[in-house]
Amino acid sequence: MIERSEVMGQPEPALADHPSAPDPAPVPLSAVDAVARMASPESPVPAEAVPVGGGAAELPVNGYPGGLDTVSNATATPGDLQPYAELGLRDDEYDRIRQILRRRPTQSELAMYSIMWSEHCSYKSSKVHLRQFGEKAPPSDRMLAGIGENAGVIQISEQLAVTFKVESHNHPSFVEPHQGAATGVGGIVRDILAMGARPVAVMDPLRFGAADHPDTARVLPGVVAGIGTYGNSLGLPNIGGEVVFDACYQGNPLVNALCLGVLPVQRLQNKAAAGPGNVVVLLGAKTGRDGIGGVSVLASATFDDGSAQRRPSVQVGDPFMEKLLIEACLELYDAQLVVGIQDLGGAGLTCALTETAAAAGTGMRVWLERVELREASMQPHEILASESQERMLLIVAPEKLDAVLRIAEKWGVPASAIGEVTGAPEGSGPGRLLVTWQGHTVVDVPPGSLVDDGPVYARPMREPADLILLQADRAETLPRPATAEALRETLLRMIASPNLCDKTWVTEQYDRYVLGNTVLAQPEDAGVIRIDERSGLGVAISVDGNGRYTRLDPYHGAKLALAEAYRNVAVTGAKPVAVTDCLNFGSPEDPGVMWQFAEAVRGLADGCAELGIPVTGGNVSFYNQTGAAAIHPTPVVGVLGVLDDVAERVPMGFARTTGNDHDLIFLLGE
Amino acid sequence: MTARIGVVTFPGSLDDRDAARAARIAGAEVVSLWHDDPDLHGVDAVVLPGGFSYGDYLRCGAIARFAPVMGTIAAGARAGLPVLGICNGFQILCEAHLLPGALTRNQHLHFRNRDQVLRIESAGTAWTNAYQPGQEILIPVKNGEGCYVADERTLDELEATGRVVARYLGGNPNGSLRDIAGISNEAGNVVGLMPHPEHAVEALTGPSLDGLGFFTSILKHLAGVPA
Amino acid sequence: MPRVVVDVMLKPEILDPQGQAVANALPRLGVTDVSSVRIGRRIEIEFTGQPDLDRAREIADKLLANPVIEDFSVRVADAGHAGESNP
Amino acid sequence: MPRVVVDVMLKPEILDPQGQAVANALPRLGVTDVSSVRIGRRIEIEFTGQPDLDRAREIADKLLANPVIEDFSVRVADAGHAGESNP
Ligand SMILES: Nc1ncnc2c1ncn2[C@@H]1O[C@H](COP(=O)(O)OP(=O)(O)O)[C@@H](O)[C@H]1O
Repeated sequence: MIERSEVMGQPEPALADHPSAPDPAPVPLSAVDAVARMASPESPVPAEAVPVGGGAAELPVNGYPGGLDTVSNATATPGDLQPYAELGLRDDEYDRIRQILRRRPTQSELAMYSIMWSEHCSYKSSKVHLRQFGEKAPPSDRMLAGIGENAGVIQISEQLAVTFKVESHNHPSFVEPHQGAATGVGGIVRDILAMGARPVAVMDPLRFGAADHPDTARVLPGVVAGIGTYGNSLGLPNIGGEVVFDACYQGNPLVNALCLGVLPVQRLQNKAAAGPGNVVVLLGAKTGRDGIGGVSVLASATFDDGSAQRRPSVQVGDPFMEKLLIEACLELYDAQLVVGIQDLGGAGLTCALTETAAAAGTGMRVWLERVELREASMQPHEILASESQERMLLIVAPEKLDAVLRIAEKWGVPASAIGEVTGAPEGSGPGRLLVTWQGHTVVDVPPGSLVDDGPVYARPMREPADLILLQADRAETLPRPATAEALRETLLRMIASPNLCDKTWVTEQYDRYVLGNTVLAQPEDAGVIRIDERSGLGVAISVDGNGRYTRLDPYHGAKLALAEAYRNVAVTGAKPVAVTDCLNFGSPEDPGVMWQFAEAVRGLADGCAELGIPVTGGNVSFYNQTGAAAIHPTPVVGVLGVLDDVAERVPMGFARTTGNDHDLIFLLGE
Repeated sequence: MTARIGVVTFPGSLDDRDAARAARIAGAEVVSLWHDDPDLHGVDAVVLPGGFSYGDYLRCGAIARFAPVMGTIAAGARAGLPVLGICNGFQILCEAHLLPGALTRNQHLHFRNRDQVLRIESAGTAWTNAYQPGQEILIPVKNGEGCYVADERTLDELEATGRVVARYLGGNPNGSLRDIAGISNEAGNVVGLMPHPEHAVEALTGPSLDGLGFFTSILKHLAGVPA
Repeated sequence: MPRVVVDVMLKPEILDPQGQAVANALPRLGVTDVSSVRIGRRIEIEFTGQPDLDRAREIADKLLANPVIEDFSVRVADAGHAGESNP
Repeated sequence: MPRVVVDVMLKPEILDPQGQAVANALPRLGVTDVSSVRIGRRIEIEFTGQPDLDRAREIADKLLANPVIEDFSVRVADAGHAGESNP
C-alpha cells in the first residue's frame, strides 16, 4: 500500500518563483513578501480540509485523481481534467502532448512535459536567437564540445582540454540565499564533471539591490556564505567574480556561478545512452522531495486547491556528497567503466533520462521503485521531478556494473541500477522511454518529444518606449567637476561607492589556495590557473557584464561585456580562445525585454565573430523581474584564454623595483 | 635513505595533494594513506591535511577521529611518530585528544582566507626545527572554525612548557585565545597548525616560500634520529 | 533565571546532511540500532524579566529559523535543565 | 517512533559568538528585554527498537559532544514533540 499522507497531509504554503518552476514564472513581490508568504501562519489549510482523493486507505493504486495514474488508466479516461495550466503549459502545448501520445498524458508524463517544455529547460523563447552563436562563430579546431553539451570543451595541448561554463541560480538564491547560492555552485560543478573533467576553479558574478537596503543585508551575506561553504568544501579555489549593487536587482539578485574543469582529451565523456542492454545507474544522494514545488499540484484532487499543497522549491546542498561524487566519477572515467553520463540538475531524473536516451536515439526501461528514496511515500511523478542535488546518471555495460558499484561503495556514494537501455521497436526510429512503478506503467513516451520537439517561439519584440529618452540623457550633459576641490569630492565619492569599493569582505570568505595551482586570483582582473605542473601550461578566465550599459544599448552593452572580459584575459598574457555566457533578463513575454535579449545576443555573436572566438556554452535566465519591472538586461560574459607558461603571466600591480630603475607607464588606446 | 611521509586522505580531505606536493618539494618520498586502511605502510611521519573530512558535519574532525587509520596514528603518535595536522588535521588531533583544547567557530562567524604573518614560538619540535625561534613567516590561513580554545590552566601550561608553536601577528584571523596558531604535544612530535604551510612552497602559487620549513624540518628531524 | 528554549529542526522533507553523516558514522562506534539522526539547533534565550513566549516566537520566526526549510517550537525551559551537565 | 533527544550546549565559560550575534541583533527588532542567547545543537536519534538512553548517552559522550567545550543532556522525546511545527 502506498502511504500517501506525507504528500497530502501536510499543507505547504505557496511557493515563490523558481527558474524550473512552471513558467510563466510568478515573480515574488518583494523579499519580505516572498519569505513572509512562505511563513505566513494564515495560509496553510488545516490538514483535514485538504481532500485526499477519497479515503487514502481504500483507494486502489490506479485510482485517479490522487492515486496512481497509469498509462492504461489514462487511455481509459481520456476526458479527465488535468492541471496543465497550473503547470505552466498552454492549451496548444497540452494538445501537442495529446497528439504525440495519442491519449492524454499520465500524471507523471504531464509532470515531465511541463518541466521539459518550460522556458528553463526548452529555451523556447531564446532558441531562435541563440542559433547565431553557432552560425556566426568562427571555425575553431580547438572546440571538442560546444553548445548543446553540458559544457563546452576546448583543447589546450596535445593531451589536455579544459571545460568551463557559467550558469544562474537567481531565483532560489532570493528565496533562500545560502542554500540557493550553494546549490548553484553544486549544479555548475556537476555540468563540468559530466564532461569527464576534474573541476579545478570557480568564479561568481553577483548582482544585488542597493547596498544599504535592509533586504540586501539578508541576501548578500547568505549568498556569499553559500557560495563559500559549497566551493570551499569541494576544494575548489575561487579565482574571481563580481559584486555589483543596483536597485534594479532588489527583488531579483543575480547569482551566477562559473566552473572550470580539466581533462585528458581521451577522457571526454558524452551523455548518449548508447547500446541497448546497457544498465542505467543512478549515482549519488538519495532522492527526496526537493524542488518539486511546481509539480506537487498533481497530488491534489481538485486543481484549484493545488496552491495550498505546493511544496517549497528549495533544495539543500550537501557539498560533502558532491565531493565524493566527483572523486567516484573521476575514478569511474579513468577505469573506463562509463558509456555515457549526465548530471541531474533542474529537471532531475526527467531531464537525465530523456536527454541521454534522445542523444542516442535509444529507448529506456526504468523501474522507478529502484530509485533510493529519502521518503518512502514519494509518488512516481515526484520521483521523476525531484531536484535532489548531488546525483548523476550513468550508462554502464552490464559486465562492468559490479566494478561501478564497488567504486561507488569505496567512496561511500549510494548507487543503484534503475533501468536498462532498449533498442528501437522494430529496429527503426527512436526507442521509447518506459517507466514502471511497482509493476504499473506510468510513463510511455518518445524521449525525443520531450527534449527536441518542445515548443519554439519567435516572441514579439519592440524597442522599449523609454529608450530614446534614456539615450538622450547623455553623459556629456552632466556637470563636470571644475575645480580641484570638486574633483577631490568626486573622487572621494567614487571611492566610497559600493560598486568601486574593496571587495575583500566577500573574497576573504573564499578559499583561493586549495589545489595549489592558483597563479592569479582576487583582486586581479582575471584568474589564472596552472593546468600542467611540468610545462607550466595554464588558463586565464575573466567574467564581466554591465547591466547599465546594456540597458542603454543592449547590442553594444553585450559587446562591451565581451570586450572587457577579453581584455582582462589578454592583459595577463593569455591568448583568449573561448566564451561562455549567462544571459540574465526579465520576462520574454514582455516585447521590450525580448528586444533587449535579441539585441544582446546579436551583439555578443557579432563580437565573437569579430574577435574570432566561439561561444561554447552558457545559460539563459528569464523572468528576472518584480511585478512589471524587469532587471537591467544583464549578459554576463566569461572569456577563457591559454597561457603556454603561467610563469610568464603579467600581474596587475606595478612591479616593485629597487634602485632608480623605475617602470614606465603607458596609456594605450584613444 | 629518503624519508617517507604519509599523507592521509579522508573523505572530504582537500589539501592532501598540496601537502604531498610540499613534502615532495622538500625532498621526501610521499606515501598516500587511506582513511579506511589502518596500515601506515612503514612511513616515518604523517601529515593530516586540510579540508572538510566527512563534510566537517557535527564538529570539524569529530567523525574523522574514528577512521581506522586514526587508531594506528594515535598509537604511533604516543610512541613518538611525528604527526603534523594542518587545519582540519589540527582539528582531528584535538578531537582525538592527541593535542589539548578545541577549535571552534571563528569569532566573526565567517570563513576567512588571507595571507597571515606568524611568529614561530618554538623551534624545538619535529616540524619546526628549521626555523629560528621568533622567526616571522607569511603563510595563508583559511578556515571557518579555527578559533583555538582551552581552559586557562591548559593555556598557561602550554605557554610554560614551550608548546605554543606559532602565534598570529598583525591581527588574529579567528579569535584564537592568546593568538595561538599552532601547538605541540609534550614530546614535540605531534604538531597542530591552523594556517597552511603547504600553500607557501612555490613562488608562483603562494605568498612566500616560508611554509617549506615545516617539511624540511621533519626531514632534518628524521635524519637525526637513527632508524 | 527565566529562560525560553527554541528548538529549530529542518522540515522532515528537507535533506539533513549533518544528521546523515553522523548516522553513517555510528556503525564505526559499534552502534547498529539507530535508524535515523536529525540535527537541529537548540537556542536558549534569557529574558531580563518574565520569559515572554510570544516575543521568543517572533525572534525565532524572524531571526533564528528560516521558515522555508525549518520548523521551530518554543517553550519555557524546565527549571535547571539547561545547566545540567552530563558526563 | 521511539526517539531520543540529545541537547548539546557550549559550556557556560566558552564564548558563543553565534549566540552573541543574535543577541546583538535583537534591539534592531525592538527586543530589549533579552539578556543572553546561547546556541547549541539538538540531535534527534531514532532507534530501530526501544529508545536506549544509555546507548544514546554513550554516543553523545563519544561523538556528539566534545567534552572540552560542551555539555550535553539526554532524554526520551516527548511524544509528538519533534514533528510539531510552529506556527
Ligand atoms: N563575487 C566575487 N567572487 C570572487 N571574486 C570577486 C567577486 N567580486 C569581485 N571579485 C574580485 O575582486 C576583484 C576586484 O573586483 P572589482 O572591484 O569588481 O574589480 P574590477 O572593477 O577590476 O572588475 C577582482 O579580482 C574580482 O575578480
